[in-house]
Amino acid sequence: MSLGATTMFFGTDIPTLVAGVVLLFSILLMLVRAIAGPTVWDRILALNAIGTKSVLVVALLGFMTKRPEFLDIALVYAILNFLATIAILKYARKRRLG
Amino acid sequence: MDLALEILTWVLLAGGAFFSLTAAVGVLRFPDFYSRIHPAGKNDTLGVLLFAGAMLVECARYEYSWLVVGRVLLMVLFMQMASPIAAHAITQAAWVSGLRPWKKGEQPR
Amino acid sequence: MQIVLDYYNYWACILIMMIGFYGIMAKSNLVKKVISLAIFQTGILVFYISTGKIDGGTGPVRVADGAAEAVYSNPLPHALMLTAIVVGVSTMAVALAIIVNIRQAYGTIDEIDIETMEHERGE
Amino acid sequence: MLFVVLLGFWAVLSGQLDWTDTHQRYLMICGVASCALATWVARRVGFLTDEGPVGRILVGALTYLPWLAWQIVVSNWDVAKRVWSRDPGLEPLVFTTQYEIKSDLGAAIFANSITLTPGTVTIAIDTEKKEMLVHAIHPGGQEVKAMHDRVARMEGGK
Amino acid sequence: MELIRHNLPALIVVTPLVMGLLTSIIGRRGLGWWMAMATTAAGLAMSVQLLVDVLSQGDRTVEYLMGNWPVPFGIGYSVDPLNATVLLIVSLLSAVITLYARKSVASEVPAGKLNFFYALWLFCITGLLGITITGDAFNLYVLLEISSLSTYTLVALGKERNRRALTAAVNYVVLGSIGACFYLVGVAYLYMATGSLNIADIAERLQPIYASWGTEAPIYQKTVITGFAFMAVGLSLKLALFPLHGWLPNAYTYAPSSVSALLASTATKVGAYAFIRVVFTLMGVGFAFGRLHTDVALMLCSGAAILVGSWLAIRQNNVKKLLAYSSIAQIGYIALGFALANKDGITASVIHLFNHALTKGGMFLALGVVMYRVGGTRLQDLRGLGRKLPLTMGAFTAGGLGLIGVPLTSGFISKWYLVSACLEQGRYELAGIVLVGSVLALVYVWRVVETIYFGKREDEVTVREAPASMLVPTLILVGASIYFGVDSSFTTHLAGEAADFLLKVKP
Amino acid sequence: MLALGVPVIGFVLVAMSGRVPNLRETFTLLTALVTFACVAALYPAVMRGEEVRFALLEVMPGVPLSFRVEPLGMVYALVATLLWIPNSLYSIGYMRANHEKNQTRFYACYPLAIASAVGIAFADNIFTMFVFYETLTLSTFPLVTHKGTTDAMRSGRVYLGILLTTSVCFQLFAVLWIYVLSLGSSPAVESINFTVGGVFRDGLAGNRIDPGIVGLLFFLYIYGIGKAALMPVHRWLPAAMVAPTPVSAFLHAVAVVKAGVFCVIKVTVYVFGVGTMQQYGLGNWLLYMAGATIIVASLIAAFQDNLKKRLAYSTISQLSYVVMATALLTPLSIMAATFHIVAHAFGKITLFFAAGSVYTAAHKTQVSQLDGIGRRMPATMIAFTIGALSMIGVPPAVGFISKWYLIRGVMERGEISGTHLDEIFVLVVIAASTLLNASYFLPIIYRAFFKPLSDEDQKHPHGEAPMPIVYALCFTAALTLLFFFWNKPATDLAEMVRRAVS
Amino acid sequence: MSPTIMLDVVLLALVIIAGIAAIEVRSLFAAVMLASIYSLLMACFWTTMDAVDVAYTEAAVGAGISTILLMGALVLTGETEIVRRAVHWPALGACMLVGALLVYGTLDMPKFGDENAPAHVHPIYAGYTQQDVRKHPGGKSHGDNVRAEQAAEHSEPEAHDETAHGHGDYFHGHVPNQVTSIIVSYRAFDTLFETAVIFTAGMGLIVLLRGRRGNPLKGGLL
Amino acid sequence: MKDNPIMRLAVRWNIPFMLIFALYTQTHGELGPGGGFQSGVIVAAAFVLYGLVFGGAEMRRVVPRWFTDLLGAVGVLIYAGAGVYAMAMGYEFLDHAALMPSNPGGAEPWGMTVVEYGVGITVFGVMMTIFNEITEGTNPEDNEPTDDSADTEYGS
Ligand code: NA
Ligand code: NA
Repeated sequence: MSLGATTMFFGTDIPTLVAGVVLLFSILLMLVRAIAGPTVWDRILALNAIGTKSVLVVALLGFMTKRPEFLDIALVYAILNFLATIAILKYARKRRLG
Repeated sequence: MDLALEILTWVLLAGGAFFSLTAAVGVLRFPDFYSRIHPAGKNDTLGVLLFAGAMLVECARYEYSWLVVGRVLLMVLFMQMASPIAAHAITQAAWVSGLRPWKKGEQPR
Repeated sequence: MQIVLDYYNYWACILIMMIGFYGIMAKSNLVKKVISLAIFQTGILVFYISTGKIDGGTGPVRVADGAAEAVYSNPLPHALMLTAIVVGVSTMAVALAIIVNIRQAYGTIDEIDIETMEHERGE
Repeated sequence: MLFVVLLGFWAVLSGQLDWTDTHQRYLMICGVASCALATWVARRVGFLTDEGPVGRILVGALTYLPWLAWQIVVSNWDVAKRVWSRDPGLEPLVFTTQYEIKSDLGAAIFANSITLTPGTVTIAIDTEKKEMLVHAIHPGGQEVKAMHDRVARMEGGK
Repeated sequence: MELIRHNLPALIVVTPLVMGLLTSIIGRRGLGWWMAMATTAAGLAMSVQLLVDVLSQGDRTVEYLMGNWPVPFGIGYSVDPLNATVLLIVSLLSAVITLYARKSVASEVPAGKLNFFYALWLFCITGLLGITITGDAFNLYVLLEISSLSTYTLVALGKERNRRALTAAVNYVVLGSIGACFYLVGVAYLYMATGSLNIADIAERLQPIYASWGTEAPIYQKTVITGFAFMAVGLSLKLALFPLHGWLPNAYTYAPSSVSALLASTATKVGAYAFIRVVFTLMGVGFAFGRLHTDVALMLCSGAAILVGSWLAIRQNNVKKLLAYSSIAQIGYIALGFALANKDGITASVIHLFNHALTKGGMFLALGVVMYRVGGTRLQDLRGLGRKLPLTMGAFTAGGLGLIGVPLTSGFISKWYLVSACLEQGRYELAGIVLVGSVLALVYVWRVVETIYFGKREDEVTVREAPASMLVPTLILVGASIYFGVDSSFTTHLAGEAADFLLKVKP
Repeated sequence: MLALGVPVIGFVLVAMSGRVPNLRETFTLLTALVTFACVAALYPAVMRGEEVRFALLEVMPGVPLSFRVEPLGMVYALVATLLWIPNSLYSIGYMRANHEKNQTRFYACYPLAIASAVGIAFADNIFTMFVFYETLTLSTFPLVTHKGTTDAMRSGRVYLGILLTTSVCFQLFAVLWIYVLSLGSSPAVESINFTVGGVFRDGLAGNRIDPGIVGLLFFLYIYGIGKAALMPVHRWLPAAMVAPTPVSAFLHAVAVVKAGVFCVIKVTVYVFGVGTMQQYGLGNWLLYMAGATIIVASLIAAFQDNLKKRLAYSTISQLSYVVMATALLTPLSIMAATFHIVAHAFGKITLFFAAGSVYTAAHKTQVSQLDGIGRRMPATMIAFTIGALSMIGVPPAVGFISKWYLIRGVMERGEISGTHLDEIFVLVVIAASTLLNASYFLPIIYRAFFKPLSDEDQKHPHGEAPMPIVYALCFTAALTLLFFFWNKPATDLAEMVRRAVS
Repeated sequence: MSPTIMLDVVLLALVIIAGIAAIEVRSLFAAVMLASIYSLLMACFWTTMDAVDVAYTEAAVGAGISTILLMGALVLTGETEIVRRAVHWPALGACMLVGALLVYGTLDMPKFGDENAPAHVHPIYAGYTQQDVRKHPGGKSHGDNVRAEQAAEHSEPEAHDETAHGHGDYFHGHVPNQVTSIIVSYRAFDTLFETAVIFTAGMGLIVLLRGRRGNPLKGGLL
Repeated sequence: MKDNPIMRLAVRWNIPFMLIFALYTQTHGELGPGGGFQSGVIVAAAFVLYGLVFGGAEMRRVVPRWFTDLLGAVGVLIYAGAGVYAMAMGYEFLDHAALMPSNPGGAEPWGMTVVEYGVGITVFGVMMTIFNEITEGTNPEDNEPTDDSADTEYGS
């Protein structure tokens, strides 16, 4: 994100990168939960959390590459992640969608 | 001034990353679904706020247009609204399905 | 070592394709097959998109001020893959519709079960 | 009102507001048309027909939100401590809480606020009996009274 | 008129697309068929005109630029004698089979879904025509998918008669998608090496790459080889070349009758065309056959296809399935023809594309009549039908003779050229396989013919001859198949032009 | 080319008049007569040495379906169309008397078969010959399986299987090979047309083709012509015995097997060329193969109790006479072969008519049942005797003449080649087979005329067969005798063939 | 090296884990969820690859359509999988073969991100990114004749004058998104059929699913 | 879920914003990421969300089935129509210059806009169709007719 002081030495945006990697690492942990379960609700929970973190990753990437107009992608992500969570929930509850 | 803003972004980013990681660790460590929902559904919320703060500072530093600021705000707004709703919906569904919370002293599941 | 680094994206996409291909071949559950197919397709997407990437390039949306100095990643593979994604999801929709019909007709969506049933009926 | 809000939303998204440029003019016309369309659809799906005093609640929210944000920080910190401590000290419990908020919107805000603050999650709402089922990771989480009062005040306009 | 004539290459693909859309909206009940019929008839007229135009050109090509963007920036269509011929095959067959489809489809598809059926039907034809005419490797993929997707659905519609249609369809979806994906991977590798998607442009840019291979610093050698390998395997799946034919038998067997006929007579033909295009125009014979010796692999596969396909056909009791396995064998003939890569071989291949489309189409139509009148196509359903459906069964028998390759049927012409090509190349064993394949064809055809004429029916149901709307198309196809066996000047001329074009003989 | 068109028209008429048996049969006879007239009308032109050519259509570029009338073809066409007349007559009687089903299909197939036979006879190139060879097989298949029983079907499969397999795998292979060799700027083969002296002469002389390949092609051809019933591809002929007797007569005498041996002669003479074959020593193996077939088939015939089967094996051995004569590769032996086509046709048709007549009148099929039958059916059995004598080669039956020419052919070959092993072999075969023929025909005649009727037969009195059958029978028997004395057209034609060869 | 390479590698690793899990997990429900996660991760990856439009689409497809589709299908098909054997060796062999061929073909490819790869030095890259492709010149096509006539009628020199519009840019309205310009202008024909493919899928669903009577899995948790 | 006020609110409040976002995506396709396809999906997502919470029957009250079925075809027709129009005007198929012969370069973005609308409409229609069909008959509370003769044609 910042290409000020830090980039003088590393030629790249270290803090944002670290933040991104940490985010991805937390996604990994959530992924473990999604795979391990044990209940469907745990999985849904993990999915939703991963969705949130992905939105952040995408937004950060926009800033990191200095193209913040790509925030649109993060927005559409947020919206559709919500939809997916609701759909899965509906299914898990009623075993139907309609 | 610029350095101050930059350091501010570092702090905000670090905070955001910390809370995100916390959420993930919580989800792994906590004993049952109902307790996991607390870190998962919501430690994110603070994380999101902090990250958004970092982005806004960034906007200020690089003088991105107000459109970018607006988008960041919209994103935060939407996520702060959607995330508790989703968390609520999931717990409600779990509750209705008959899943009961873990009590202290039981085996984690 | 150098070769691993030079092509790391391609190795990943080959791995993804192999995972998908394995799933298609090995899984007898038809829904699993469809999921595997989708994964196989994303492997191809990764491949194409990787071909379009240029070091130091940016997304192929022209930056507002001064188009001259920016290097854009190759937009062509992106355009192609938009089509491929859409085709993939359309195929998935049709496949699932057929699978739903199969479940109704046979009561199962396991390929081997279905073959056994038809074999017993003497087809 | 929704129409105006949507226009603002559009403006933030689009940013193409130069009336002299043909294409931007077209986009602005599109924006107005879109907002009209969206408003019409919103009517069709029953938006703003049975939620209560929306305007007042939104004004009240201006003071409520900063408070809520602080609550979020505090409770997040609390959960974070538990996550990283060797013994999280979890004593989960489920309790019901009565509420006296009239509108759906208010109830929703209240329930969401409970959920937003880590440590508590709304499991279910019963609009008939006016009570909510809440899950907390430790007994201290039962203190939702302050929040309830603020939301109720917000709805009441005070 | 001039406007239409200029835009023919686009129109030929767009017309069925637009009409398909309209059909899905307003094609209720009978109207759907009328619209499909009008469209396919128009398509036939257009492809004839296009063929005439192509052959009247000095360089034997007609180019068309979509959106007027120059290639390789935009998508260009380029029509030469080869694809003009295949266009003619597809549009001719689709017109005749549509003519036939009305009653057959009405009896096999719920009335409320007829508009969608004909829309899918037209989309399938659009895709097939598009694959044939396009000059862009990626566009080919998209068109391949539209025809495949509509075909999957059409095959699955056979569920109204037999639930096996569903498993056949899902199997087809999986294998068809793998085929398409492999093709796409192949395109990716070639794009990597050349940076282009236009077939002619890729071919041009491959030349310096090929030239570098003999030197110390070969460029993109492995990439190009892999790209070709994936394309070849993908297209082989689509054209059901042995041993990648797994999807075909059940799909043909359990699809609705008209769909079986359409698929059998056009879909695999177009797949074969695409293969020929890739080998001869895109990669170049010198690379594909000369350097990689793909021809040897192709000969092996097609030889095996002829023998195994025929052998499996002999063992079938469902006549539709028998014909499906026979198709696998016939695809072997087609593949063998162009694997030989000499003039007679390509001529044989193209002639056989044409002849087999007519013959197999006619036979499937005849079987459709059996389905319509008797309700099944197992061997016992055909017993003694020779007296009850004399014309239909006569057509079936004539078609069967064509499959065997009896003289004065079109099948004989194909085999004549094919064996000649084998002998010219000194591949005596392949010539032998072709002839043995004919004998095996004799066995499986004769089993059916015997049943038709000498089988005794237990149930003396009254079966009437087919309605004229089904009989006439059947007789047209079989009649044409016989006609082109007696006077093959038209087909040999076309195929010769195509072969000359591919082998770069100046007209 | 009316001769070809008439039967096709006849086919259409017969097929259409299926509902009215009398009309249908009138058409059948009429077609037979007109076809013969057409063929006979060509005879004077041939004798004048005129070239009668006709190209029907060009099936593929450079591969036309075309015809040319030449003496050898004329012999075969005349025999086939002439014998079709009594055959039709006989069929009508036979089919009516035995109340066979599906008569329309039966009558409809005949003209097609005859058209094919004429096509073979007048074919101008190897492609045309192959085409009609195949159509002959296919059009006779419904005749063979006419009865429609499981047995008939199985035999039909053997018939079709062997004939088509050999023709496709060997003959077509050879045809295509020759075609491919004829392509290019300096082809190894002159053309695919039948050429006097063969098409390989220049190619061999110019070393453009290996004699071994020519030999291989000859082999392919000989075994590709399964209708010649050379062992071991003879199995179809006994199998086809399941057919009704008129069909058997048609197969054995009129069209099918004759087509086979005719093709052998024609190919030997006009494709490979007698001179060429001799020069490169290509046909010797055939001599021995044919000899072996003659002996083995005769031996088998001697042990058959079923009359038609015995006749069938007799046919196999007689056909190999033609083949052997051809394989001698001298002008006279070719003439012998040509003449034997005629001779065997007359004799064999008489024999089959007689056998059918016995079946129709007495419902007997076995030799052992024939005791004393000559007294009840004198006409039939006298005709049978004439036919048998012709087979054995006893004057005044026509069979003697062909054997005479054959022996002269052997002598001629001895003069040409100088070695005598082959000639001795042929002479031994002729002698042995004559003895064998006698040994399986004479007992029948003996039984028929000199043994008393069995008790069983006494209870079922019967007379001669229906009149059409008897007329046909007498007609062919008369021909067999008559031809011994007046055989000018055949000898003239055979003479022309001989001259063409030498 | 791009600054995103670290993210790239981690993301790919996550994607692969999610993919394997989606295929190997027993519960179909879990498989669908993992597929959804897979798709989310994939979209992040597209962003790192600068493929913004693809990321946008992947989000729409992966999170939106395919999740709904798979869930809807699960409603109708049931969610238990019969697992017969842990490892399907023939399938593994086939997939190794494919993998080996792919690896072989990759060995002499242009390096990842190489700006001198043929795809980037080919004129179409510059043409698309600079949007200076000109429509087909010359009088060969009928359309050009018409166009020439019209140009003469209107006599507007700037429409044909390169210098009047900067770099001879054909997109006078300036279309900043080069991907969009490819999919709906240069290669609009592809997209037409892509749209038709979607519609075909819609028709397929109508034809195959409409009019089904009854739900095969009546009941459920509630 | 429709008895839960939170869900009700969440969905109703979201729909207009999702629609605006979708239409923004649609109209700004050539300026930034996104375009017709994504727009169609988001519009459909808005209604699908509504359907998930309020039930399929209620959703079909808001967006009738015949309407969405029709849109699927109409969108492609608009797209193809743009091409056919160009042909009729004497241009090559899909040559957007036909829209504004006087200024071919300036016509390009307009042509792109037109076809993007086509894409968006189709995608929206088909996404709704997919949801409708995949959920048909699974809700025991819906008493809609699902008879094929009555429903498979548009406008019935
Ligand atoms: Na876009
Ligand atoms: Na777009």
